[in-house]
Amino acid sequence: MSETLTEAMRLAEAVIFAAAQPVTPRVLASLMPPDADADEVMAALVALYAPRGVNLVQVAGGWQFRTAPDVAPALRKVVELPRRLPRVAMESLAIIAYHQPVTRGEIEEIRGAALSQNTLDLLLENGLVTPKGRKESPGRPTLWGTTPAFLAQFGLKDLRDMPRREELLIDPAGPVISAPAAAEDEAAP
Amino acid sequence: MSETLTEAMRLAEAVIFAAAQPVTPRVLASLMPPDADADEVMAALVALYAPRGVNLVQVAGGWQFRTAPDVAPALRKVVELPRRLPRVAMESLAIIAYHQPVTRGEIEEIRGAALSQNTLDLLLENGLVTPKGRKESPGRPTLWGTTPAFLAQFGLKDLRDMPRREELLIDPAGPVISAPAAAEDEAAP
Amino acid sequence: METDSLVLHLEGFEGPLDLLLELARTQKVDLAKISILALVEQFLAVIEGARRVRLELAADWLVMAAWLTWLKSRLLVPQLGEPEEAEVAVETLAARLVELQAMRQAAAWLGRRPQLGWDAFTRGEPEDFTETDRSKLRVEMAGLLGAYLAARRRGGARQQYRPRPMVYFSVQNALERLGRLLGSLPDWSSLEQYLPKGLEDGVPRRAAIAATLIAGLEMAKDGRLNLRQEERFGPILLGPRSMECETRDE
Repeated sequence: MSETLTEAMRLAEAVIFAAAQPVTPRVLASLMPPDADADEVMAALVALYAPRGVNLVQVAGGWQFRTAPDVAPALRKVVELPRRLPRVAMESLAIIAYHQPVTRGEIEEIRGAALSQNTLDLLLENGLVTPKGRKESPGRPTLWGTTPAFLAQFGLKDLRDMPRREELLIDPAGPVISAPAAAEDEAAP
Repeated sequence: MSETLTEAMRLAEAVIFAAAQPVTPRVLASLMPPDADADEVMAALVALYAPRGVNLVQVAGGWQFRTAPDVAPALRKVVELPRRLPRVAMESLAIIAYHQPVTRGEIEEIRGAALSQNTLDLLLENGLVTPKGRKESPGRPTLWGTTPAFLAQFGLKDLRDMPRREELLIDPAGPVISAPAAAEDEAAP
Repeated sequence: METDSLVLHLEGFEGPLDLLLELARTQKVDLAKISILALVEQFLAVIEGARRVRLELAADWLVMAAWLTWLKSRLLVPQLGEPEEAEVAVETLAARLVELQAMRQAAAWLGRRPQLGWDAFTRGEPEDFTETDRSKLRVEMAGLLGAYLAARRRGGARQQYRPRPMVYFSVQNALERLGRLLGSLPDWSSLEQYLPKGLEDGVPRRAAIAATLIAGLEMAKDGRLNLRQEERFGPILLGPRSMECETRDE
């Protein structure tokens, strides 16, 4: 290998390594000694790096170093960043769990606030709730219930593993107890 | 060369190539095959890249690929260059490096001049210094210290790579300065 | 001319200590062995020269000048005060100059190091193999129960203040509806046919029937329609006013 070729290769690999973008043949040519043959230099470099963990590849009209495809999976690091459900979704999910099968209108009545389609979609996307038929009342609204995935997510064997509502709603000062008996009866699971 | 060594070298070079920061020995060890000798792998890689335009160096507590010193002049023509630090910033940086953790007031006292906000901003922007808690003295002033980026910027393995203060006092250009013994004790880092 | 250059010269320094160090360096001797007295005199001469052209010299220059004047007096006439005082002051000044000199050297040493971005370059386009998996949910039973309680409290609290405000069909609604529908339905239609659609069974429906009946009675009193019931608990029929039948209620 001639000295010119060796020097041209060192320059080319350094500039391709340091550049933030693929290095065009024009930039390479401007750096190389005038008597260097650019094609020869690049071919020699490609061959040099071919067996290595980093390869020299041609992309988007330029040259770039890329991690060898067979090594890349070993470097891949998956960081799990589990999402939290927004409060509205969590409340709606809890109501569905305790009052299923339950209509959207009933959920809204219990929460005392409207239930947006987004929230319902979020619960559906995560497979936590599913339609359970329709209620035989005007408009035949969809009834909602929880799924096996819901049980798995919360580590429950079945729904009876959840604390009973009476155990939860014992706060004598809270207005929950004073909720109209009719509504309570209607929504009982 | 054994197949294990070859594969370990490919993995190590790939991960060091890919990373934006120096790669710590711990990360390297976690990636290598269990039967690979990390020291052997790194020594082989250093030797492999020594004659190339990109070298493997130990810096800021890790391994990093850097362009060879002799190709830098050619690269400066095509790679975007950062701003050089002005003299004031370099002096303040040196004081922080030798006296850390150090307050702004102490830096000003050593330099015998105020430290402008611009200078501090410049050091912070370049990620060379960082707050290191507060001094338990009136006003609880912030203490400053250098960062790993400082080590990387100047190609230092760690702070011990910097010359000892006694070595600094041999000024090739100026007068030979030997500090009075008392002063030496006081200001030793 | 000389004073002008003196001022410019002064502005080239990073404070009084910088100038002192420069003056000390011009003595070309070991900093520990320099004549502090000579140094002080040189400094004061420079300051005096600068003040002649510019009175508003920065405070730190004047503070240093005052301190050095004091030091000079103690050095010249030691009996003015404690002799150790001046010795300590001389040592402190020398130590500060040494320290500044050392830091200058450190800065110069750093400056001579090959610097990233000038003498060495790292990978311009690092690759990131980190993937973020946000597909999983982080939920706990405690959160579910807390949410349920919060929802029930809010829902319950709401019910206390506004007990089902929109559920019942009011007399006012019925008056309006009857007035609108009268004439569009066949003569003697049953009262139930005047009820709005989509009523829930139970209380809401019974309330609507009651409201419509009261509205019907009200309108019959005004002579706008007639009501009829053929038998006890039989259907109540509504008819337009022109009919000869008399109103009979139960």
